[in-house]
Amino acid sequence: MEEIRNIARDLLEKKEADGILALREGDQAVVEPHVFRDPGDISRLVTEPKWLFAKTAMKILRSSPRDFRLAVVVRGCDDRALVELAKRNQVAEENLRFIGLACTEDQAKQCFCERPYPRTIHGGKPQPGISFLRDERVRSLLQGDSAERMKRWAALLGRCIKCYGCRNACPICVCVPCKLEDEVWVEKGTLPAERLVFHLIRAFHLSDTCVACGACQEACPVSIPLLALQLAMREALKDRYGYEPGLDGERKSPILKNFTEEPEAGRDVPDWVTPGDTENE
Amino acid sequence: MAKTVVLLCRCFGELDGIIALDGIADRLRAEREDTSVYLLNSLCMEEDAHRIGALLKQEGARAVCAGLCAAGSKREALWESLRNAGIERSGLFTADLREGCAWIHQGNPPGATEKAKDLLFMALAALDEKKASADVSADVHPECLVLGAGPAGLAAAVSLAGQGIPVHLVERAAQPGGMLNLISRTYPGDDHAKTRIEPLLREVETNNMIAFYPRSKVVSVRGFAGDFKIGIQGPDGTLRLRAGAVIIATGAGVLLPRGLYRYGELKQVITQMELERQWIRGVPDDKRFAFIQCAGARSPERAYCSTICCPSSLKNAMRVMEEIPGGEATIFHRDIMTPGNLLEAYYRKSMEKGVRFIRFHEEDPPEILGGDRVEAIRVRDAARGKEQVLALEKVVLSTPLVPNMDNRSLRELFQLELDSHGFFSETYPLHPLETRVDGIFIAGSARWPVSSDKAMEQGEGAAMKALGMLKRDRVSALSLSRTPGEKPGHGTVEERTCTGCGNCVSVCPFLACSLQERDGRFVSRVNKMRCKACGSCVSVCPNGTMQIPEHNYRMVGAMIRRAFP
Amino acid sequence: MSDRFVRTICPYCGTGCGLILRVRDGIAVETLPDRGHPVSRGHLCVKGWYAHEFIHHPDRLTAPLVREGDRFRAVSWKEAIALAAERLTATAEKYGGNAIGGLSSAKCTNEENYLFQKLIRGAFGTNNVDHCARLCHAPTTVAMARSLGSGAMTNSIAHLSRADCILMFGSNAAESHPVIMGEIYRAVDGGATLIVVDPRKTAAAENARIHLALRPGTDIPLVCGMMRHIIESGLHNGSFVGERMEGFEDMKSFLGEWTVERAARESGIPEADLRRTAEVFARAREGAVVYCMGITQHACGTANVFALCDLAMLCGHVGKEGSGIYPLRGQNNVQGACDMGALPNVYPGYQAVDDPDARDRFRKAWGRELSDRPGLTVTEMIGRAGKEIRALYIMAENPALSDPDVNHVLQCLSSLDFLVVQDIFLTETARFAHLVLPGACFAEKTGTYTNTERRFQLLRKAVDPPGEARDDFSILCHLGRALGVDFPSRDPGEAMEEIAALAPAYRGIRHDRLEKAGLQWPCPNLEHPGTAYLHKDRFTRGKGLFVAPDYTTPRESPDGEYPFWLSTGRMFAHYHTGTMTRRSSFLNREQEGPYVEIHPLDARNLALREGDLVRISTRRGSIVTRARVTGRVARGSLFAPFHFTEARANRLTNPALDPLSKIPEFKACAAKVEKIKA
Amino acid sequence: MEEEKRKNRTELPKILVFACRWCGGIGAGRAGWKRLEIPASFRIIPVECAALVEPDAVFRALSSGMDGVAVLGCHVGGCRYNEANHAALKRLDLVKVLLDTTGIGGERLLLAFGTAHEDHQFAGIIRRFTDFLGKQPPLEPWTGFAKNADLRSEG
Repeated sequence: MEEIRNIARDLLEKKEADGILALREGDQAVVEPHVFRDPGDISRLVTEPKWLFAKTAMKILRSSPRDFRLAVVVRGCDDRALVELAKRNQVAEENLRFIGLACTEDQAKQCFCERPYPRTIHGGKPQPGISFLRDERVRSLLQGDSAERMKRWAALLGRCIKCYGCRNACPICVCVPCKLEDEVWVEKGTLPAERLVFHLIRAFHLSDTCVACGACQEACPVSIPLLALQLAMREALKDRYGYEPGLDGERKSPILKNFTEEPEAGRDVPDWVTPGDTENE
Repeated sequence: MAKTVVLLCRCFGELDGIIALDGIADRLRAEREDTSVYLLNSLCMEEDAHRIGALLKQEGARAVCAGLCAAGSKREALWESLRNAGIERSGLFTADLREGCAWIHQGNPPGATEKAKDLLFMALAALDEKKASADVSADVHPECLVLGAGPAGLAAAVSLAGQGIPVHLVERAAQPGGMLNLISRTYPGDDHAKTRIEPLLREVETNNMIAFYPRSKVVSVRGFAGDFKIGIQGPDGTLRLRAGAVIIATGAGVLLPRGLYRYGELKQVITQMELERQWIRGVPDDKRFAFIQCAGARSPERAYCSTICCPSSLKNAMRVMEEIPGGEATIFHRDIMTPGNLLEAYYRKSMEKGVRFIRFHEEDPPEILGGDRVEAIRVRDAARGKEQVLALEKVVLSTPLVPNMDNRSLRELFQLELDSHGFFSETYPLHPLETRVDGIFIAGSARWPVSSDKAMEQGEGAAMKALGMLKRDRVSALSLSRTPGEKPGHGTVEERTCTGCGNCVSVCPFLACSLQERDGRFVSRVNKMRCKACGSCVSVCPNGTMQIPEHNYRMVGAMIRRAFP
Repeated sequence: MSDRFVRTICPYCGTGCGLILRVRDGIAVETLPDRGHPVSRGHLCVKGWYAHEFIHHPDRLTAPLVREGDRFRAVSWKEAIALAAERLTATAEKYGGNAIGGLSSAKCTNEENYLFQKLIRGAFGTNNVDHCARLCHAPTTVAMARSLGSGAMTNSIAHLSRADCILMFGSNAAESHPVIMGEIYRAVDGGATLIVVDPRKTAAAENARIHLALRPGTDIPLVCGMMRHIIESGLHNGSFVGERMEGFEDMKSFLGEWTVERAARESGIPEADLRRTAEVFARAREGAVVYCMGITQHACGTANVFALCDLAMLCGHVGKEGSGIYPLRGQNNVQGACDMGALPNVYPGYQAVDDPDARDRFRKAWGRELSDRPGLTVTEMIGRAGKEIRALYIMAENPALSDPDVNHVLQCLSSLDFLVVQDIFLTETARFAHLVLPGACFAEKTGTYTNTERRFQLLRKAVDPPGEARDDFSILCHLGRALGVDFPSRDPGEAMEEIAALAPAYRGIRHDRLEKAGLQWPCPNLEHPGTAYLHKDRFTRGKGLFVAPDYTTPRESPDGEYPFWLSTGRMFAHYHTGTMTRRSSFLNREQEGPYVEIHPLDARNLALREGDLVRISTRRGSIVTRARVTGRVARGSLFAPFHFTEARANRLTNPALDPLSKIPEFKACAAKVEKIKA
Repeated sequence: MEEEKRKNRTELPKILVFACRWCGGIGAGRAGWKRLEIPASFRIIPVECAALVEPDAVFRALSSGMDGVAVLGCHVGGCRYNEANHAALKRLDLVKVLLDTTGIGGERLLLAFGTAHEDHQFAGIIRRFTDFLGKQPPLEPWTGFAKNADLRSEG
């Protein structure tokens, strides 16, 4: 934590950042987000509990003057989220300063995070990643008899109270308006939200951008394991195209390119390209 | 809502007994107050056009939903009747009731009727939401820019000039002619290269339709098919040109086979091109020649056959036999490529003339023997499998044509595609000599290694394609279709809601989308002239900001909801 | 120009979720969930997520308004306060203090409610002070006070997740208390059995292990049947009943008439299901009873609550962490408003007005003469407006939409000599006012809310009120002074101390103690950590009391002319009278207009399709709304949300009152449906 | 239970077909010319290219009561739009992955590639897809009981 504070203080004193977005400890150990502007306050900067800032950082920058530079204390997922946001022109990298914080072992375990550290680490020791398949609940939701899974997912999603929290909390979801608000796609005013459209449209829109931060399911009041919807698609992208969102700011998502334009992705035409059926009768 | 008229075609009774059209008509009338329904014997006969046109007028129809055959929507008669009633193209939506319904469900009339009803309700639902794309158009600038004055470029320039089209012929070198300036004879006719191009060169000098720009290259490109604005840089500064079409005939380069077969080490090891230059100077004084094929070609790093090397070797080998007293020529090859009747004959002729052919395996190529000069060659004959050594004085390497080094910069300028080897690629499968950008065509070895006369053929072909564009007086975005008929529309952005994520930009196969900055945020913009309405952008747009009005998401949603009521 | 983050409390339902407002240049631009909050732990429902949207709405009242004919004139505060004081005192002098009535507000803070009731009681010597709790949980306070000794939720929301059987009566928590529903699902994930008793197939019912779709208003038969079966099969908690309960024998004899067969017949629930449910609940180690308006808003609401208490106590499911009785309070501070004595019969801390010692204590403290006669309830005050009641002071309530049979309510309001309405928008009620005072919304003031689990929580000021609007605390102070009541405390913090001094249960509550997680009363001293659950070793009243619930059928049942059951309620995107939610653009887009739910088969018979215009009529009035065809409602039933002023469901509802708690019967009346040709 | 539902199911599974007008669309027409008998339980929405099929539309269709969705595009490499269908395939295959995740089954989304003349292919695809979907459990739990189920159960 000290190293983080020092860097933050430096940035403000050397005028390399106009504000630091991080947690502040108030009276009675209350923790709340805060934009530090005075090096004197930095002593109250804290890094726990885990709190995702990517989206807030983006929103702050959007409503700030162009030359405003915001430093953010980022964990691995925040870092990746900001990379994706920059890729989609939602933030400008030059307005951002990253203060990297590696998650603790327990946090990594708790999230089943495969990359619990940012690109550059200023605080904390990088912990080895943990496969989400180590999570009993998630595994049972991704593997095994499909008819069984179909029932379980239907039941889980049937809890949805349509709070839009998954979308609002997601660092990547930025569209205004959003398709989930359009009655052409999702019926309005009824609970639970139409399972198939509401949740699968949401999940699919993030298929190639989800950085697996888990903000969606943390924000879900009825504890639907929303991140699990994402994982299989993330794996598919990894296997087929060696692509993982949030790692490379330069490389565009492979599903936005055809095979000729992204040969390394297209070389092995996946086996689903079935010639179809040429029976003759 | 606009008054909608439903036209149901009985197709002279084709549907009777399968689809109960009258029942459907009643159902339609009952459910939609705003529509009137007509059953007609046919919609596609010339005489129908006026009758239906009048009927639509009298109904005051703004939109038409037609239930007819698969081909129906393409029938001129139907369009004419719409025109007569002053109805927009986008005012029609058809449902295929014959092939797509009656004929494939003959065994199941109730099912077919049910389906026909649904299809019509889907069509009506879609029609309610259908919109029209705003078209844009521009005057065609009836001039053509030809890039490269090699055989392909010259042929293109001359034939366009012959059609009365002013041509700007831009050449990197000092004078026109390209590769033909460097070789002495052409195959299979064995004519002097000069004689092949002199008429073209004369034409370029004399024909005032052709402006020639030597030592020049393209530095900027703007605009679109029908009116490109191109900046070229020449000895006397840069100048701006306007052209309705562009033909890229920049040819190819030759590989210098450094390190292959001791090339560069022994000066008796030369390339085919050096030999050509030698012939131009005069008859060489060596006697025993070896020609080695595929030097640096058909290899992992250059996995293609550049098709002209075998014939050239045959040509030069025969000249050795004929013009050099006591001359001997042996061709070391992996296999001889001489497609087509003429080249096959050429091959046989060379054998009659006594040219020797020795086939070797890719994995053990011939070896040049000798200390400071070529003395002999050791080779394992692939046919007999035994090794032999031949004495000789000269080794000629057949090297492949390789992409021009400035292909990459041209690709950037014109936003074209290169194939995996670096040659310009045309839009597969149905559009030879066309690139993914309308109004830009490719010909000659820039596209693929070809012989000079093939290059000229392609030049003429490209010229004809360019002519198709240049002969129009105006070009409209909707008319720039790669497919029969007009484009169904083009991508249209709702600027207010665009998040500027750039998905459309990355996905568009025709580079029609681009991001523009609007008060601090990015907004996508579609170049309607480039857009081909494939819809890639629509399906990757995260919030439906990008739409093709003629096929917008509201239509899809409405149709889905009506598909199985 | 920078961003501030202000932790505060959600202004909607009684769950009391924590939210963080992002304030930029004095504008609340975004709402974020508060991950550190003890109740919501970083969760919010859609209303919470968009709680910032109405704050800066152009419709906000920005200056005091005085009626002139049928128009309003903006006036200065000085003028407004003077006018209010003058007219109220005049009325009091002319007709006596009991001609004045005050409707306090479950939307306002504890401190404001305290001042309000003090003002009414102190200035006019009347107990005519009440608030909308009357319309939601009056039966709860009455019944639970009687059988357990305390009218509040016995346990904490977080405890729900430890129950292994949750019995939900007449609560559509998924839409009305979503975050609490989340807690229940956590219990389900932990293996608990969820049983939902509701005539509608609510979202919760859909996810329940057992759903009993009983006939409307037949909760008592059902519960009695269950208790009968539990006792017969000896599943009741003998030791608990023996040691901690009284009145068991009377209860047994009362249940004599309630055979399971009869219960099943009356409620329309198959016997087997009824028995099974009873067994599951009785066998549970930790059983929780959750209920809401479906129980209370009946003419036999109090009896309904008695029945539930009996059931819980019979199985010994009280006074343990995972068990308990959970009335889900409606408004964000309805618990607090009751605690603060905004009720006609009690002073702050539920000290009865007819108890001489209590009265004496308050008389001394306030230095005013106080009436010993319990005052009138909301419904009575409105009903007698223009008769005994000549002037009304309504703070942030909207009876013109929320009360039953609004047609009648409107007549009453318009027949008042003087009506003061203090609110943030010009509500349907405010339109009838002679004087309108612009108040402050949740984001514009400090103070405390008490959520449904008795937790005092600190509200923090994030932005300034618009224009001339002031926070209700200072408005009350000014008015109080003008009326000669002495308000010593200068700010809510001091008011809290005043309250603590007067009510033992809140003695340990101070603003500075609430910073992190708030405090759950009872909290008798400054060291006390607060009470997570009540009745641990002994009931507040000593022993728990079995009260026989006598069953009365709904006052009005379907007949030939009005063949449908109609019940009213809420939907997830809107809150109460929609004053705030319908001014949040996002929420309003989610549900733009009124609708009525009707079963597909009924719809088919009436040739109705989704979205068709229909007229719903009862003996009291009719509304025009759109049909929503859905299997959520049972055949022969209708459901209409009451948020929509253009189709006020309460034009239809039956004002029949529950004798004990005076709550009207919102949940059951007879109605008919007609299709309107478009 | 599911077994029961499956047996009781009398009507054929509902299929929505997005057909590229350069292959699938024409294929359907030619199937008509050859009078190939095909189950009448599919509806075609013609599209300019497979690339125009929004993944969201697939979900919308399944949620609106279709049992399966077929997308008919041109042969890989035979696209009229500069291989736009490649990208579309990559996209739609991810949709399959998502459908598999939730147990709905990626097979409910059929991707097939043919050319205009392959009328028998068209017929075969629809027939086989219909058979396949007939064997699948109904999507009721997903399409929400409120709309459909009750009518079926009660009347």
